[in-house]
Amino acid sequence: MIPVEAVPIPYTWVLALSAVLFAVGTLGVLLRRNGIAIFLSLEIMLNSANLAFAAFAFRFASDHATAAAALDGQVFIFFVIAVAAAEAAVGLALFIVLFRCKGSIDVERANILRW
Amino acid sequence: MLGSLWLIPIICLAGAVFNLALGIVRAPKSAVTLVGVGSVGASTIATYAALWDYLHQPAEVIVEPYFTWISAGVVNVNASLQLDPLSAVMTAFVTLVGFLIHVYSIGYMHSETDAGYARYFAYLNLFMFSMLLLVLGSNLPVMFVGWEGVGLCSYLLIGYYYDKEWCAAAGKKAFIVNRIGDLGFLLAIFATIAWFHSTEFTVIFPAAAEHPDQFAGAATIIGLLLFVGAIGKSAQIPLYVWLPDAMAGPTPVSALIHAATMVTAGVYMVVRANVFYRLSPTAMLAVAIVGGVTAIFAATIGLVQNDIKKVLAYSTVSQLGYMFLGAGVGAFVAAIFHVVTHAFFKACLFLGSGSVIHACGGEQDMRTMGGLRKHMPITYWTFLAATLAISGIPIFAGFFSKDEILAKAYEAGAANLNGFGATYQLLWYLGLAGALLTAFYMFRVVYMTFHGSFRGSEETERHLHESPPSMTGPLVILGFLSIVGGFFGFPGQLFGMSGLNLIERFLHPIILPIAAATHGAAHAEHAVGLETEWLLVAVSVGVAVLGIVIARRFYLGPKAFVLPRRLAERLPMVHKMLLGKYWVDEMYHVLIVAPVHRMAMICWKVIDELIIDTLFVNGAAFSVELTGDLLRFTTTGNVRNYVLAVALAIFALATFLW
Amino acid sequence: MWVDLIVIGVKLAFGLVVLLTTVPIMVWVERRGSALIQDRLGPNRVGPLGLFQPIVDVVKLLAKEVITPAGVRPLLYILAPAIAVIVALSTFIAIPIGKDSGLELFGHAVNGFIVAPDLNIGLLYVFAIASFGVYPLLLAGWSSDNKYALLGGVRASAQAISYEIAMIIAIVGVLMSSGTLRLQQIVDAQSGVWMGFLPHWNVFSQPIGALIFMVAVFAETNRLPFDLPEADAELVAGYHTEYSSIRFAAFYMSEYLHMTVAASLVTVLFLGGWNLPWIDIPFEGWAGVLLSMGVFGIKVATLLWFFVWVRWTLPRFRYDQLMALGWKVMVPLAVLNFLWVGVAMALGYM
Amino acid sequence: MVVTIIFLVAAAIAVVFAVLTVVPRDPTKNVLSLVIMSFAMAAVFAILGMDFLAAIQIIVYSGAVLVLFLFVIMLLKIRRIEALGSGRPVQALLGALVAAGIGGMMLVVAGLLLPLQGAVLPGAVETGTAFPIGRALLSTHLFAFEFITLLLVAAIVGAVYLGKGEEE
Repeated sequence: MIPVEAVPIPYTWVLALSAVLFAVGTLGVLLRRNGIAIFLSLEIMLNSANLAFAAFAFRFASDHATAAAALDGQVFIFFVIAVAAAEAAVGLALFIVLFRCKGSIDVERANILRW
Repeated sequence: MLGSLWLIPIICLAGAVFNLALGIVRAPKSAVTLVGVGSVGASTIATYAALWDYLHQPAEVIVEPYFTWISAGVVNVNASLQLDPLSAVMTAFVTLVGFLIHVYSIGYMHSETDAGYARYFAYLNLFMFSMLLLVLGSNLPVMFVGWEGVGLCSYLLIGYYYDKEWCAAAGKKAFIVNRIGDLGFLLAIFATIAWFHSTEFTVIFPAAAEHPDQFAGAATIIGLLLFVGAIGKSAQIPLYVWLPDAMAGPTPVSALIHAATMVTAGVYMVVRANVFYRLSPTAMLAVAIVGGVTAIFAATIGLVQNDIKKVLAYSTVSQLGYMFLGAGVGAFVAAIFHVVTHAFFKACLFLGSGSVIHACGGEQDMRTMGGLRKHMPITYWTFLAATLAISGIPIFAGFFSKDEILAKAYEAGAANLNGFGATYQLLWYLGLAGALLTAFYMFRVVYMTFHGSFRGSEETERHLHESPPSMTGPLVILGFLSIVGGFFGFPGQLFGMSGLNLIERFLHPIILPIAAATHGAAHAEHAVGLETEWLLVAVSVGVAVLGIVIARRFYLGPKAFVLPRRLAERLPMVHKMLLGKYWVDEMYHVLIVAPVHRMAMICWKVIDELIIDTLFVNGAAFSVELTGDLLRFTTTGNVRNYVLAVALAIFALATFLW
Repeated sequence: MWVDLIVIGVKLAFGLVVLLTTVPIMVWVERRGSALIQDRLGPNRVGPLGLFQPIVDVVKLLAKEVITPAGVRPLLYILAPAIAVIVALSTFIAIPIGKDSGLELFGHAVNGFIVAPDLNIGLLYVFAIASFGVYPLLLAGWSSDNKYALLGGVRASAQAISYEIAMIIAIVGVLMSSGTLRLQQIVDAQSGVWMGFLPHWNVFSQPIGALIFMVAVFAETNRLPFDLPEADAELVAGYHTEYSSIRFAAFYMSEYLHMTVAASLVTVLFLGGWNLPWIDIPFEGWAGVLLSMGVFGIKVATLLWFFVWVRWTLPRFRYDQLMALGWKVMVPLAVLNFLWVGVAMALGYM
Repeated sequence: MVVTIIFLVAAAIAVVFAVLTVVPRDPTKNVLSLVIMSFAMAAVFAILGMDFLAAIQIIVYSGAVLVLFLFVIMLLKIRRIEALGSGRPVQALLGALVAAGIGGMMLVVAGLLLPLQGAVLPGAVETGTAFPIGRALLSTHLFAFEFITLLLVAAIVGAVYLGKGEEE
């Protein structure tokens, strides 16, 4: 592994990466109609959020005083990943049910809950 | 018993609760009787035990606080009871008369259903509890609880035959009219708190007595407000109208509540607050005028009533007027003395009338009675004794008390009390006229009911009988008390032995001395000479005898009923006016009830139904519905639209917070 | 810097060679072994005892025409076998095949032929890469445009995910008792004697965990009795039905590579790595390193033979039986093992 | 220098494959692109010294979640999906604008933070390995950790119930 002391990367780069990924994910969520594609875009958004956590955790790890905060950031990423896993399980099950009912997982087809 | 005064009212409350439970389980009458009468009996015994202790100890006022009831800011109200001469006298006769009337009720109510019987005794016990709380309470709020409690029981018992509409209406009338007075009482409590930061009798009265200048204005306001309460409860002009209607209740109730005890609560309150009245000539004069006018006013109505209980009701109003007249002229002890004697003879009269009604199978119209003397001798003799007492014939109880009030009124006029001498003089004349009328209408009742020949149906005549011992027993006791009760207040001063006036001596401590004489409203003692006093006695006795003689002329002998009829034909307007009770009820209806009713209709139809219901409630609901109708088109059912909306919102929020 | 890169390159080459060498050997062992078990001769014409048979096979496979059936998804179809081999090889680089006793070559630490010797998340790395093993199967099945292939791929993914759970819970016991994710330290923790008479190998202290891990390894490598993704009686050849020539060879190879990696992992985690039973040897110097590698190799070879033995002995499970076993038996047993280790540690027995 | 290059390469891979996750009309390719993006993420984590998260990222995302995606795609036989931005043009236009807006805003924030602190040269605080994270999970964040287990159980039960369907 690369030693911790020698990482000459500004944490804002990581933030910027996170921003780009978030935009891409948002785009997918808003523009896709297929349920699984929307879900994938959602995963991109979650990853980008994780990256933002990681950026600040990285920034805080540089100092003993804020090391606890850095740890908290990583723990949060861990939790986000766990939640994403749970979400994927339930979400995909839902899409299977939706497919059984509608014969498609186009979310625009599941629109009977309206006025 | 001192130290556990709370037992006296609580026993009655327990009896009430027990009786209600017995009524629910439809227990037999014997059990209800045991609980209902037993509890009051126990309470009576407890009272006299406490009084015995009280008389054998030096303290004049005993206050027993039990717990803090209200604690708010400067106000700290304890639930506490107080035993002093005044409450001792009140408690003594309330429990005694109450017990006798409970006993009487056993016989009178025996034809009721089991549940109704239990209900009756539960209410009656509850009334005893409230009444004892009223007279024993050591501060205005506790007294107010009792005050409201007796009002409630009065309402419940007037409407005892609630399946008859006019009974229920009478109950409501009593309750509502009493509310007007209660408002005065409540305001008086607030005023007391405002001025004295306390409601304890042992605090406020000495404070006022010690600083008369400081509290003169307060005394006027509080005194007048308290008197408003007293007017309502004690059926004085203009709030007397409920009492005649209250006769719709069972007769023992009329005797206990509407003659002997509850209606005298107003007098008790005024006497209790005598310090305020003596500090305030205005309030005192108001009490005297209302009392005196009511005395003659009610007596005139009583002249022509044919319903035996109605006559007694107006008589009660009239006698209460005398009591207030007494209080108004500074004869507070005499007022209480009259309360006690009146309790004896009026209870006896009511119970006697109840016995008569019982015998006549519920008939109350005196025109269909007559000659009952031979059928029910015990009732007759006790009734006669009480009638003599109320008429003011010497040695009978009423003579001593009423005569003392009239004498004091005359004294007040002669001594120019508070500078209102002429007014007091006029009031004395009114009182005297009232005495004449009292003797007349009471003997009218006696002659119409017990003398002559029976004027009812034969069917009824065959059923005429003397009442059972449970009814005649109390009658005898009360009749006896009507004869001898007056000697407690034997006017010893007439014979130069003022020590003989036991009640005067006993109650003297409650008339607190006023510190500075600047507001010297003290009663005009010895303002007139001994000769004048004897003369006054002679005049009042003469007036009473005159009344009896006229009644005899009018209603006895072969020419009975001829004279009164001719008189009525001669003065049709007057007769009609008296028969119509001066049309006060009708006037109230036009002036108060109808406008209030119309205002209520406006509130209902316009304010409630139109503005609140239609405009506000339904309008709000309609606007919500309309908004919903419009907004629901945003519910497209398409998840993508929602997601887009969320994203837009996030973007907008982020922009806003930038 | 450059020397470092050279050393790394040499080690990679060494690992590659070792690993790739095992494949033909295993092919031969499998064929001869099955023949032995089924009481027949097996390959015996090419070379002594048919030893050159695998070489001939390889030549044949490489020389055949590369057929891309119509209707496949070209990119995925070609990627799938490549990923299979890459995954198998990547896993191996973190596995310590011998003791790192501080050897130096030209003034540089060589860490006993291990490519990534001291990964602080070593075990997690291994599982992270191994969890990729299911992709080639899935992709092959999907891109082949063949229902048998698709069924094989779907079976493979469900099976892999199901058994991974039991496997990882079983590993937790090992992690607890050794207190580290570094594979070398896990091996070191298994030296010495346990309870006075047993080698301090995890297979003795956590027999349930070892059993579950073994069973799960069979499932993960799609070997009998869990070879449902291939299941030649039902699915022709499962996910690689449409593959031929070198692409088929890649799948074939990856299966044996997986077996080798799995056997190495079992050795590291449960069989004490290069530790000898009852004998404590310091494994110092070049001789020590070679000795440790030898011990490790013997254990791996034994395990590989066990794989072969099981394959030709047990029948195939039905699919519902497979799932029932995985979820209803393996997972609870793994939790039991986990509990056992916790209790034993709390009581000081481990 | 080498690290910076690796980071930039990883970032570039992440962005490119994120786009490839969103754009193509073959769901399998979408998923596989996300797998590669996930690898790039793991690489970034590793560069930032978060070894444990890198491993978890691969195990959970690539090893489990995305396999599930593939599995479902194969189960439902989705071969081709609609083109990006098909449907109502307003939705597509607004969506693109909002996505660009949010992303742009975040980028601006990152840019604004840049002058505050240049290149970070962290001290020797090791926070990325299993040991400190495990310690934090089982002490400071114990409640959340236990709660996550509850969430996962609920998710399992829910998924099983939903997947089971109506047939009884």
